Amino acid sequence: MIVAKKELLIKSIALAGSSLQLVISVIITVLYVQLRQTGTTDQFLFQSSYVWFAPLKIYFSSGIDGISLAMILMTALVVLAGVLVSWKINKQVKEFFFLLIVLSLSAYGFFITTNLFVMFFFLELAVIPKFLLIGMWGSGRKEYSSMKLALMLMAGSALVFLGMIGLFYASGMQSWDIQDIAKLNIPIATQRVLYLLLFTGFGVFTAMFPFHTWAPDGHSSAPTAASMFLAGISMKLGAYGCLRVATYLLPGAAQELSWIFIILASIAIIYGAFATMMQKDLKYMNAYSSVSHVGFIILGIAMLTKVAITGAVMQMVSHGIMTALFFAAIGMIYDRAHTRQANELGGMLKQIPFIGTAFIISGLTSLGLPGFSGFVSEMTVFVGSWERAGIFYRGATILAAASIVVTAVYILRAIGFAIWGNITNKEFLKLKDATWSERTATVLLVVGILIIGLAPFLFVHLINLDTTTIYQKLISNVLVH
Amino acid sequence: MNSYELSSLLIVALPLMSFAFLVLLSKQLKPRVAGIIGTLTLATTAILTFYVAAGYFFGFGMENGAYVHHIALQFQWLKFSDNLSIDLGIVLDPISVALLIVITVVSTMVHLYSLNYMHGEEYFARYYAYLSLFTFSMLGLVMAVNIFQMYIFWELVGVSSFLLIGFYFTKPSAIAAAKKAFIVTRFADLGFLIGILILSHGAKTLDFFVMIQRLTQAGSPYLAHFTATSFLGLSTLSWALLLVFAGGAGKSAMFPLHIWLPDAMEGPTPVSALIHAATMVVAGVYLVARLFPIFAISAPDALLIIAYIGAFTALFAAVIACTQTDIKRVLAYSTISQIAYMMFALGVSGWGEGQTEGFTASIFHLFTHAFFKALLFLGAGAIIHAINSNEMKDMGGLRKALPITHITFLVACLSISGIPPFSGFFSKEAILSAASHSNMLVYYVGLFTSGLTAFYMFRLYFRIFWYKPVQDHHNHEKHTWAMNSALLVLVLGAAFAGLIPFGSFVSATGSPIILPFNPSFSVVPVSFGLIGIFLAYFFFSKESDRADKTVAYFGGFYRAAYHKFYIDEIYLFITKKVIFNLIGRPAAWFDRTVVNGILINGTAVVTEAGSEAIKPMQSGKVQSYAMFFLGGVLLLVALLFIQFM
Amino acid sequence: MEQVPLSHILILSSALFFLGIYGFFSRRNMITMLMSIELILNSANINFIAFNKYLFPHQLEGVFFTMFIIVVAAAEVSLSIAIIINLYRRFNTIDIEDTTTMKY
Amino acid sequence: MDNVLLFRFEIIIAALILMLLVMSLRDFNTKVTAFLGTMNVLLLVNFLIGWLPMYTGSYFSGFFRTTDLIVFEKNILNLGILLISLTSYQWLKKSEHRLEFYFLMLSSIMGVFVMLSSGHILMLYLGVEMSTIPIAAMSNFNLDEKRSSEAGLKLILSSAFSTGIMLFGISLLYGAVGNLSFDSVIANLHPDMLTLFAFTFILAGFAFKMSIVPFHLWTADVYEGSPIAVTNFLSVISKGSVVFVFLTILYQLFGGLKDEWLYAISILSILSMTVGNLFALRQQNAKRFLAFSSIAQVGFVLVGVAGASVMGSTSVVYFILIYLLSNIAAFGVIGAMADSTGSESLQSFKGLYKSNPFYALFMVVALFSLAGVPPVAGFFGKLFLLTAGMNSKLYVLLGFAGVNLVLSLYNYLRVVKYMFIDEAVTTVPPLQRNRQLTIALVTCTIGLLIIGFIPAIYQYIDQICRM
Repeated sequence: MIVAKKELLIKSIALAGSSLQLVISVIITVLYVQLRQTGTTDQFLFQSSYVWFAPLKIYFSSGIDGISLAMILMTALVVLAGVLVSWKINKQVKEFFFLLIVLSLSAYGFFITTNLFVMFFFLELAVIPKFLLIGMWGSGRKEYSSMKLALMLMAGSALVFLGMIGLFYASGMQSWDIQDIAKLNIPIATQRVLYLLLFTGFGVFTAMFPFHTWAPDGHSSAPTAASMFLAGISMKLGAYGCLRVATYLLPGAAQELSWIFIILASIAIIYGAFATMMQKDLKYMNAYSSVSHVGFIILGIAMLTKVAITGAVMQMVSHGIMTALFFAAIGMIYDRAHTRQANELGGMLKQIPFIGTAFIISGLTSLGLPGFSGFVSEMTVFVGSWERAGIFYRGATILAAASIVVTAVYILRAIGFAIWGNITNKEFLKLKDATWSERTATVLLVVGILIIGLAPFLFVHLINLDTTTIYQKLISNVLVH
Repeated sequence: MNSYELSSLLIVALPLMSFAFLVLLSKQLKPRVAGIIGTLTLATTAILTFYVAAGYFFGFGMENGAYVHHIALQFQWLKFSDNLSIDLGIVLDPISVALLIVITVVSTMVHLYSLNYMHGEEYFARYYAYLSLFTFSMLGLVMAVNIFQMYIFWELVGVSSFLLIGFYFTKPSAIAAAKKAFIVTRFADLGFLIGILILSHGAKTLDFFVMIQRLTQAGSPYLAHFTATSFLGLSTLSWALLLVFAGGAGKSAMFPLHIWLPDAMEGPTPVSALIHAATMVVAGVYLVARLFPIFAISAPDALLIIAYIGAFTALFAAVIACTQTDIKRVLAYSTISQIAYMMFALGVSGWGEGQTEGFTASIFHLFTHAFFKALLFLGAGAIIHAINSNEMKDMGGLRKALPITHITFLVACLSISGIPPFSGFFSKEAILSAASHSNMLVYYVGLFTSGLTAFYMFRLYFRIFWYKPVQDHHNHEKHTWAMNSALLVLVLGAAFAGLIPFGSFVSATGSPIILPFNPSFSVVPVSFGLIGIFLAYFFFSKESDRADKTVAYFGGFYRAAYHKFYIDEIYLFITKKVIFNLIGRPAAWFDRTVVNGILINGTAVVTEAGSEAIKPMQSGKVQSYAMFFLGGVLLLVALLFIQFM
Repeated sequence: MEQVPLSHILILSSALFFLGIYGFFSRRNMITMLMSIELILNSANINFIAFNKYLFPHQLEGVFFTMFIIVVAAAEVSLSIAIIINLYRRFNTIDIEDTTTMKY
Repeated sequence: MDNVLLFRFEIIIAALILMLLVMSLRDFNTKVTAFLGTMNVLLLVNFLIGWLPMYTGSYFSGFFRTTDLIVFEKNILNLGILLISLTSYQWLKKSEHRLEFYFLMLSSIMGVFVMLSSGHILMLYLGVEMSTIPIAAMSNFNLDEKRSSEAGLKLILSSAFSTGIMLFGISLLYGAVGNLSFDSVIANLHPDMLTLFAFTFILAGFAFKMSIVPFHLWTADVYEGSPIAVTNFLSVISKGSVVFVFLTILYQLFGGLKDEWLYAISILSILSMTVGNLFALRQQNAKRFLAFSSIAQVGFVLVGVAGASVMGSTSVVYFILIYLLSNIAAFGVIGAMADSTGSESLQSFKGLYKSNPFYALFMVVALFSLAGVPPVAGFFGKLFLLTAGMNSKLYVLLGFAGVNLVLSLYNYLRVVKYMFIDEAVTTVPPLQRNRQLTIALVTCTIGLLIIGFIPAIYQYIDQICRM
């Protein structure tokens, strides 16, 4: 009795906190837009800086631009939804929500800071909570998955850190700050090394082929909320890093070497899609489809055109929300039916229409149905990539575009097997539809998807200035040998 | 914003509203109420459409002797770059208005009809929601000002069709059909998308009219750059247009992408009438018509290819239609064949003076076909409703049981077989004469096909309403006012739509043309039609073994046609065997075994092995420790001296 | 009378050094191992003295260092002996091969 | 008079030792709690006095010198012994030789202090020996336990051997420079054959004390054999102090040979990290596990040392401070475990979080600090070492460091997994707590959690290193 009370208290605190985060981030957005309308053109707004390790030039300096703002909004949304979805958690509640909050904090910190060291601090702060979340509340081969996830991410972050030290030394040990380093003109030889280090390192976080294998196992063993965070937020940390650090700070190398990642991304997109087609387990399916979808992000970033980068950012947010919704729906089904095998399910739409509909919506989003966020972001990536002339880039774009068919195939298979059809298992006739918390979470995420999908111009307006900045740096880069 | 623009906005907006309304309140509303709301909304849009159409054709549409496109509304939805952006908007021009009439009228009728037909269905409200969604997307598609807007609504149409085909979502066959329809069209849309990308990059715009203007003007730099490069003898522009056409071919079920349409008949019959007969399937025709100037002026070779594909599909589908026994499938194949008619009509048309009649004829046929084909489907629906089967063998002699259906069906059959004075006659004449002027081969194919058409349609007719009456059926006419009125309204269209002087309204250039009509030309096609009808009468008017004899005579060919020339099997082979087993499975395997197994787990194994390998070092013997110590010293000496030297 | 050259003495000391090392490696008796360590230390001592006498005669640093070494060595040895005796008492062995319970 | 105050630390320790002698005569130590209480209080006082401002300078014609850095290092070590004596409270209560334990520990720390502030190689040598010999006695503390005596024997024999080698090196150095006071060594040092040999032998001697691969082999056995308190002392105090001295020797004494030793050091660092982690992979005995982990840690320290800059020494000192806290906490928990269950196997940690969340949390903080996971202080320590290491552009070294970050994370996460994820094989009883241990653990944990967020500490170290 007492325990139940206590748990409820904890949950309500978590809920209040995450709702507050959402409110605050919305407020910030409003302020930001107002400032921009008054014509402020600094790259980062709301800048602040506190001394941390002065001798090492490490300052806790923060600043927000459109891209990070978009990320923050997405994070806040997903976090709130995650808390709501995990309302039914009844084992080690305190620890669970504590770890969730740590994760969300690390994400916020990562997005708002402009100091590379602090960025790395938050990047790595996010690793261990994932390990524990999967290990302690997970299912299946949780030991293996959690350990693999932790180690691969650690390897990625090691690469990232080496790259960051490189940048620090390239600045003559004067600054870790993105804005200062952006002013530098780093010799191209250095750039090459650092670019590869950083992009690959962040790529591991983004589950870039061939460093993606932590994603399927991790997602499949993770509890619902953890999967939502993992695919929704953590992968975006990597993507954001690829854009903000690797590409933006090392334009010369980006122009020379981005082809490598274009290849990897195209492989990831098409091969991830085909691999998804063969999955029976819904979570595995969505994990692989995430691999395929974040491929679009990498592709957009690596194509180095303004439109493509815009598309990449859109895709980050869109995929963040969409995959969160997908995992939420899968999780709700799993909580009830206790199986995630598509062929063992069936008739869900008949028995639990709300959840079934949520599943269908997320599915349609992920296959890029107009009106949902997936469509606009993918189309932007395609149009942007097509601006890159040359048979190689065109080929990559066509390959990527081809994946929309495969996506349709596996999404519809999943819907056909799991959601439509007759109720095969008599047990399922007892299933109850979504609870209030789950409904709220779903509605929140759907609203997010719809806002981007129906009014993309708002989004583009938000990030336009910053993508321009990045693009300017990319084209106006002078090679130093 | 004048009243016309406002009402044209309402035309799109109303169905969307009713969709939203019905979805959100699907639980609360009583089914009947929901249905009536949907129907009334559509009726309103239909009325508005007529208002707008009248306004356009007899008022603001005409500028110095030619109809020009009128942008009722346009706003930037998603800006890619300075010259590329997705605009949403509403354009009024002859073809769009014509399509508006078709869509709203047929859709209204279907809504009305469904009130009875779908009575007592679970998810009744949801059905109406989907119908409204479809209507909304179709209208948006037709009114698109921007090729990307068209693509957006193109996808929406696809998904709503998917939802409607899969309306009986507990029925495996329905699920399969829905998936098939969506995936096949999606595959085609990929072509469309790439086509758009190429076009947009070449024309530096996504706006239809700017694009047309830039790619048709002689000596425009865009056009020059486009036609400069060529691949396999076709210019880049032709390739782009062909890719776009591929999208159209997917929706309009041109060979070889036609396979989804027959299966789509799994959906409720009114849906088939609306989507898979009258409206969505003609989207491809509309798309080509929309880009017609570019086709005709800058890429006639692409147009020619379209003509041949159309002609072949027309014949091919007609042959299959002769052999099917499921009445809805017969109608489906006839639909394919008829749409192919429209396609090749566009294909044979050109741009110069007097060559554009094919264009008009195509849209004309689209117009008339919508009515009689919808009528046929709704009639078939009535029959199925009455006897709960759509197999021919369960039918026969129903003319007494279903008088109204009988009459309306007969009219429709005559119309589709091109028997004067019914509507089909006029449009088909126009098409054939256009073909005869430009391409004899296509003309002959079309001619023969029209004969076949008459044959299989009347085979259907006789087999259902005459032949050997089936007893033990409670064959009273179950349908009530709603279904009947729908049939009766449509029969008017099927009968008299042909009398409209279509050419004076719709033409490629906008300036009115006169569709040639000379009885001397009509003799041949009509006689072909009559022959077809006679043969059908000969075989199927009463029970006999004549049909079977002939079938036996045709033998292998008949079987092939009966099995739709095994196209489905080929597709099945490609997907199941090739895609799944040769690509999907290996990909999944590769990921688990190679990437994960070797790259990732391999590292772990190697580390373990290393740890085992250096185990002996820690032997526990002080002396061996000391030896390692000395070894270390030597190592240091070596290192230092290497540096020192 | 002329002196022995420094090199001779250094050769002697290094010989002693390596002898000590060899002894430490090859002997199984702990006491003998201690003795060989003594050899090593003494080689160092000889070095100190020699260098002091030959190279830097004006200071006595080497000599003093040697004294300290001897003292410390004594302490070291006494402790080792203590440990060895304890080993012998409790587990009656002074064979180095028997002290390998902890390994890997 | 001022100059006498220079010996403040040594004087206090000496006083304590004398006091213990007196006590042993009037066998005061039979009143267990009173005795231990007084000892802890005295150590605390000793630690606090260390922070009083004091003069720096040298004495005995430069044989003995002290600087702010040295003072700071001594303070760290004082904190170390205080915490160790707190953590080993339970064990000392049981053993009857607690007075001897303190006696030996203090004499060893005496040697350490001498070593730290030595200004002449003779002093250095004496300090090293004075600090080692008592430890050998300590590790043989459980006289009737074979493993303990074996540990003592192994330590004394191999350390004697290494001392011999080092002395030989020193003698050669004497031959090369003629005067062994640091200043003159620095002055007359020039890279020739003789000097290089001398340096090699000396380096080997210190590598042995810091248990750098391949001079590390004694470590695991001695750690495993000795009582936990002693292992704790070995791994923290003696190792830490030698690292401190090593900085002086490398940067100042042999700074002239930098080009020569840079690569040697980086090779040693790579070896230590890799071998240490690889061995730790298989260990089941907690002490042995920590032994290898400490070897790997030293490897990381060497990365910073290879930086050969002020940032290098700063980050090393900073890291040692953090390492000291982490290791003491870890050993504290292991000790508590051993005291109640008598098992030192990692297996017995399974499901610890369910049975003893209290200890599990301390342990996990310590382990994360060792693994270098934020927000625990170890994260900053390790990353600053890497940052410093970048200074001399040894990219291969950094690459290996990166690999080893992952390896070590695996090692520590394995234990975390035992405690948090796995189910207990035999349910661990709630471990008995005692105030002293709790105080120590809380101190360490709080320290680990906040050090990273108090910039002042790093800034202070940086400043005293620049002097």
